[in-house]
Amino acid sequence: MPVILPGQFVQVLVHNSPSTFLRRPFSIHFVDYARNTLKLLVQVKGEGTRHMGMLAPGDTLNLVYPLGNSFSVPASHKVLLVGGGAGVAPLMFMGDFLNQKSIRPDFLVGFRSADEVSQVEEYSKYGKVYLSTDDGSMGEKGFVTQNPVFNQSPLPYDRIYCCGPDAMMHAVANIAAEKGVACEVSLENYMACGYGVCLCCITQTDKGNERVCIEGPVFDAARLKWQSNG
Amino acid sequence: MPVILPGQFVQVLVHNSPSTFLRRPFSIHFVDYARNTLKLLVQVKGEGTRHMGMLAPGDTLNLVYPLGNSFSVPASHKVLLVGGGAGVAPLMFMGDFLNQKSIRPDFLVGFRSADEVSQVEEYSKYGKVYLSTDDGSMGEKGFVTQNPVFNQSPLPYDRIYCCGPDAMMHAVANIAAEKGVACEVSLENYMACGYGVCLCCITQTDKGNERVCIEGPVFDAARLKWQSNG
Amino acid sequence: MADLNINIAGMQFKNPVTTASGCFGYGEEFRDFYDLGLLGGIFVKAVTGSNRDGNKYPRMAETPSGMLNSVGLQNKGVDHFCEFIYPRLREFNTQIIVNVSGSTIEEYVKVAERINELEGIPAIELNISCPNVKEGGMAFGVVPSTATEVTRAVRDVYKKVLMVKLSPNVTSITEMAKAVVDGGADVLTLINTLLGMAINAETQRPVISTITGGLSGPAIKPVALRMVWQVFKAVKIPIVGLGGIMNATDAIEFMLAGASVIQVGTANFIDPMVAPKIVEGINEYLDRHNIASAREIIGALKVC
Amino acid sequence: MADLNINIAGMQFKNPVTTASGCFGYGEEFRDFYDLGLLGGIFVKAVTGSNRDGNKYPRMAETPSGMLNSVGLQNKGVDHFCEFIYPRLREFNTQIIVNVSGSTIEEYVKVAERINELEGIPAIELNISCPNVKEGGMAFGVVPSTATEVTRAVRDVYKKVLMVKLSPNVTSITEMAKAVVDGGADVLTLINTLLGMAINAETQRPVISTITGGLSGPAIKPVALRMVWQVFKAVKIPIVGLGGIMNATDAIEFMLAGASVIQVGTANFIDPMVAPKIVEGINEYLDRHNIASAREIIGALKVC
Ligand SMILES: Cc1cc2nc3c(=O)[nH]c(=O)nc-3n(C[C@H](O)[C@H](O)[C@H](O)COP(=O)(O)OP(=O)(O)OC[C@H]3O[C@@H](n4cnc5c(N)ncnc54)[C@H](O)[C@@H]3O)c2cc1C
Ligand SMILES: Cc1cc2nc3c(=O)[nH]c(=O)nc-3n(C[C@H](O)[C@H](O)[C@H](O)COP(=O)(O)OP(=O)(O)OC[C@H]3O[C@@H](n4cnc5c(N)ncnc54)[C@H](O)[C@@H]3O)c2cc1C
Ligand SMILES: Cc1cc2nc3c(=O)[nH]c(=O)nc-3n(C[C@H](O)[C@H](O)[C@H](O)COP(=O)(O)O)c2cc1C
Ligand SMILES: Cc1cc2nc3c(=O)[nH]c(=O)nc-3n(C[C@H](O)[C@H](O)[C@H](O)COP(=O)(O)O)c2cc1C
Ligand code: FES
Ligand code: FES
Repeated sequence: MPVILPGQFVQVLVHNSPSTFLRRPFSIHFVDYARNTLKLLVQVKGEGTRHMGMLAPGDTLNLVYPLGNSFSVPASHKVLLVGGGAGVAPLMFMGDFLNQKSIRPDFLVGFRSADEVSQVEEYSKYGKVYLSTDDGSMGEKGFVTQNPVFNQSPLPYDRIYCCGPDAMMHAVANIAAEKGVACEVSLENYMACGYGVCLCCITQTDKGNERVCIEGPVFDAARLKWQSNG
Repeated sequence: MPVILPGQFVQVLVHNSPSTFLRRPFSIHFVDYARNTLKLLVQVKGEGTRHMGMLAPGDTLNLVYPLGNSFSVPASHKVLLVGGGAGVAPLMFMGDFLNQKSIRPDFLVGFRSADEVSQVEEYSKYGKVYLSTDDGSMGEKGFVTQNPVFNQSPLPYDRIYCCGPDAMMHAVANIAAEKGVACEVSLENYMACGYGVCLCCITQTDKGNERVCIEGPVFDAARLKWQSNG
Repeated sequence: MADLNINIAGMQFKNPVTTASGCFGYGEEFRDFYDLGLLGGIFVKAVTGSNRDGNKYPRMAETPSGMLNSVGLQNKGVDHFCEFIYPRLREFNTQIIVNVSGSTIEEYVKVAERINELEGIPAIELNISCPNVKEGGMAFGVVPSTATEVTRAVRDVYKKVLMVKLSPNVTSITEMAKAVVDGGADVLTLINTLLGMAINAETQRPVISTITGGLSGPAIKPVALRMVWQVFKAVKIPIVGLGGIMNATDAIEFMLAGASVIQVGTANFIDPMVAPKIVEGINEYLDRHNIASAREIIGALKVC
Repeated sequence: MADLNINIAGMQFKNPVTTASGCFGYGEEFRDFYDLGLLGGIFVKAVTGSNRDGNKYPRMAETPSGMLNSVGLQNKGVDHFCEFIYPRLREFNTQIIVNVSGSTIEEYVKVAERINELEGIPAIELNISCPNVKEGGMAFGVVPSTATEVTRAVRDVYKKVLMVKLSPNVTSITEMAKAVVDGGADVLTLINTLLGMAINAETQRPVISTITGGLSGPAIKPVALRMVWQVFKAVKIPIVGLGGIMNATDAIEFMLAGASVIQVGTANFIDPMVAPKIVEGINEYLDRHNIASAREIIGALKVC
């Protein structure tokens, strides 16, 4: 396997799904170089992911990877990783990566309800875990942005890394900005190619239209003009 | 299962094959009412049949059936069933059907070479089997039309039922006409619907353009104007 | 249960789902599959002035998410239609619309006059867009002035609802739409097939006998939706929309773009039960979105 | 090994396989995947007179066997191209053709004049067919007289090979082809995207920000093949063919229909290695059919 950094993604060719024409992008969830394995965490959304869910052990998958940039390496040890829904995917890899740099991050993960919650014990291997569910069926009730973690003033973090639904990332970025903490978000725009040639995946930043698949998916939240996404 | 007659066919919806848009027609190879089973004999030709070949026991298949007309019930016991390649499919069902009417037909089956030959013992349950292979690796060498069966004069049959490649059926029909034996052929035209509404599958007969899926697939060979097929 | 009734040009459809001409025979073939009374209407196969054998075999080629056909208006002519087919159609408890085709204005007029006499046929669909006949057909549907002319000639003799089916093989579909509105059309049907071609690389020959043919199926849905939307904004008369509709979601997209009624064409070949399933699916959609009537989604696309 | 060389309008292509404008960036992105010297040529992304931000996000919708895009000619303008991109392109061991776009005749002329000065760029491809910009773009490509006019204006200032890329959104592609031949085009490229639309039934909104966009991919292949064939019979200048080419078989179909060179567009998104695979596949096809040179199959469709 090539060198892969947390935040990077793969483009998956979904076989045998008549209505899935383009590849589908997924964050790299975990890389184990020793075992030569790469993990994806895939939430079934439509036909493409439904067909991926039908794959059996031993099936092969055609990937283009690693694509995109990656989360920055933090200068301090005070790091919070925030994820929501399927957006938690890259956090595991980032947690492992930070541990190897002797950083134990805090995790704040949000799900809709208890039955969607997964891998909390896994995260706790890499750092302390805070949990929110929209319906309060597990952890704190409400969105991650309502988690008491964010009530602390000043926030005990020098950097927040965030991935999840657009609205959630935007809200987290706003809190981070208010509290003066640097924040990086990983965007999930619609992509056609994934390697910078179609110009479909753009987001508006302080430099104009940038390609999420090449200049991103990870952006310094302060550089984004959120209104352009969707 | 509904009542099904030999010569009728099914329209198969091929799942999970992105390049297979329309259904695929296949002759009904065998029906076992007692066990509630219906058999198809499918030769892999392109993507649709390739995906059908990947089906596993227990998978479900969406069929529209029974479609088309059927072979006539012969008035005499002197019957020859001629098939070539995947065109042999309906002969097994016809053999069983004739046996139930106390008729033991002769079979003449042709294949490209020995390794394509299949089910000869099965056919012999229903009647005497003559075999041809193009390369002579099994049975008589040459096309079915070159089989010594056809050297007999007069032919010891009152009716020939034939299915296989167009050129083969045409040649058999010519021999039958020469020798004054009634001959029915089962055509395999390209079909869109399979139930008579698109008018794509036509063949020219003495009545003008007829639909192979409704007025056929079985036709009295004497009624066909072969030049129209292909 | 939402209200699925649609009224266009004074015609009542019990739901917006109808079947497209050439893809549903004369309806009878589908009686084995379901009660035709479940449908809003049936557009029967093209009827011409006299018998037509249609084009040579092969008439069909499968293409990515679609198919080409070159049937070429095979039918036994209007006399045969009136005598043998019409009486059987009357039994169906749904709206029956006859697709009228021809090679000359006189032929269109002749067929329309004959159909005008038939009780229980509330409308014709003038097919000025068939790409599969040498003269006439599409030729009328790609030049605004001739489209106006043929529509007007038929309008003069045809007293019931006049629908005109447009060809997508034009630079400006709105110009064509306005041309047939000028000619007196009550309703517009769009779209007919796109002119396409398929080649067998191994034999180095065209796949269908006419070399080019009409492309239908999901492949053309984006083009069809665009044309329905453009025409919806450009003219005031109701639209019957079609082109690649395979399920209720597709049907709803066409209605949002501006279609009052939709037709299901090629999809009937893939699933003979598809049309009543679409009726069901539209109902579910409306209920799920708390929309009381199918009429509310016609042209309701939110674009700001 | 068959002879894959193709010579059109005095330009030498080492094989008929090139990549389509807007689907291959400036080539550099593909250097990680393979040696660009394997290709016959590269048509780089549209260059306009000055910087364009392109359209708003979302710019893409997946459709059956295809996609819609509304990128809208995002690029940094011809000055930036000449200063920063051109020097890097010169390193590639393949033909580099620049896709020239604009909103006015003056803009096309300005860009063409600048590109004319660049050594090692043997041709431009005049894009009078982009459906994704408000003014100009496709407007030039759907009216014969304006197509002639813009072609002639560019012809006057551009001294190398002038290719003109046609829009399929027209009633008569042969009329458009003849119009740009009259204007002085050396080569025709066809086709650009079909104008289409996608709707999200759940949100009741268009999927892309511009409502309508350009349809590409296998869905449009039958239309593209038909247009290449029609134009091949109607004009004498060479054709660069594209529209839905996914593999060598598709490429051969376009050559049989009359294309001398083919472009691979959307397929690059599905398989970044597809273009060199197509070169390989064409070679295998020719060998298997005992055809000595790729030139022999151009327009070789057997139609009798
Ligand atoms: C860089 C990147 C990384 C991603 N990482 C992951 C991951 O690790 N795990 C994961 O489960 N998903 C991830 N996604 C999202 C994933 O790509 C989509 O869920 C998937 O493509 C949906 O495919 P589908 O065919 O199942 O659904 P479709 O049928 O294509 O769509 C189903 C529904 O999901 C919506 N949708 C699809 N794609 C997107 C998108 N990119 N943005 C917003 N809405 C969308 C559609 O609008 C539709 O409503 C990532 C996306 C990007 C761009
Ligand atoms: C009434 C009827 C009964 C049939 N019964 C059987 C059967 O019992 N067993 C069986 O194996 N096959 C049978 N066939 C043929 C079978 O339908 C085709 O082989 C199948 O549709 C090919 O599908 P595909 O997607 O694999 O190939 P495709 O990719 O569609 O085609 C692969 C190749 O096969 C050729 N081909 C495909 N369909 C036909 C056709 N209908 N006529 C001539 N050439 C064709 C194509 O031109 C192409 O060269 C029957 C056809 C008909 C009309
Ligand atoms: C096999 C076939 C035959 C057709 N015959 C006719 C016809 O006779 N008259 C007509 O107006 N349209 C005819 N059409 C066009 C359809 O009515 C419809 O406009 C077109 O197929 C697009 O819709 P679809 O994609 O849902 O099939 C035919 C289409 C097919 C596929
Ligand atoms: C994302 C995208 C961007 C495109 N940009 C351009 C462009 O800048 N200039 C141009 O002439 N064509 C452009 N096109 C059109 C393609 O070059 C090509 O004509 C079209 O996509 C059909 O070919 P295909 O089906 O192989 O993609 C673009 C197409 C796509 C999908
Ligand atoms: S997805 Fe094509 S440029 Fe980003
Ligand atoms: S396949 Fe449609 S009429 Fe026979």
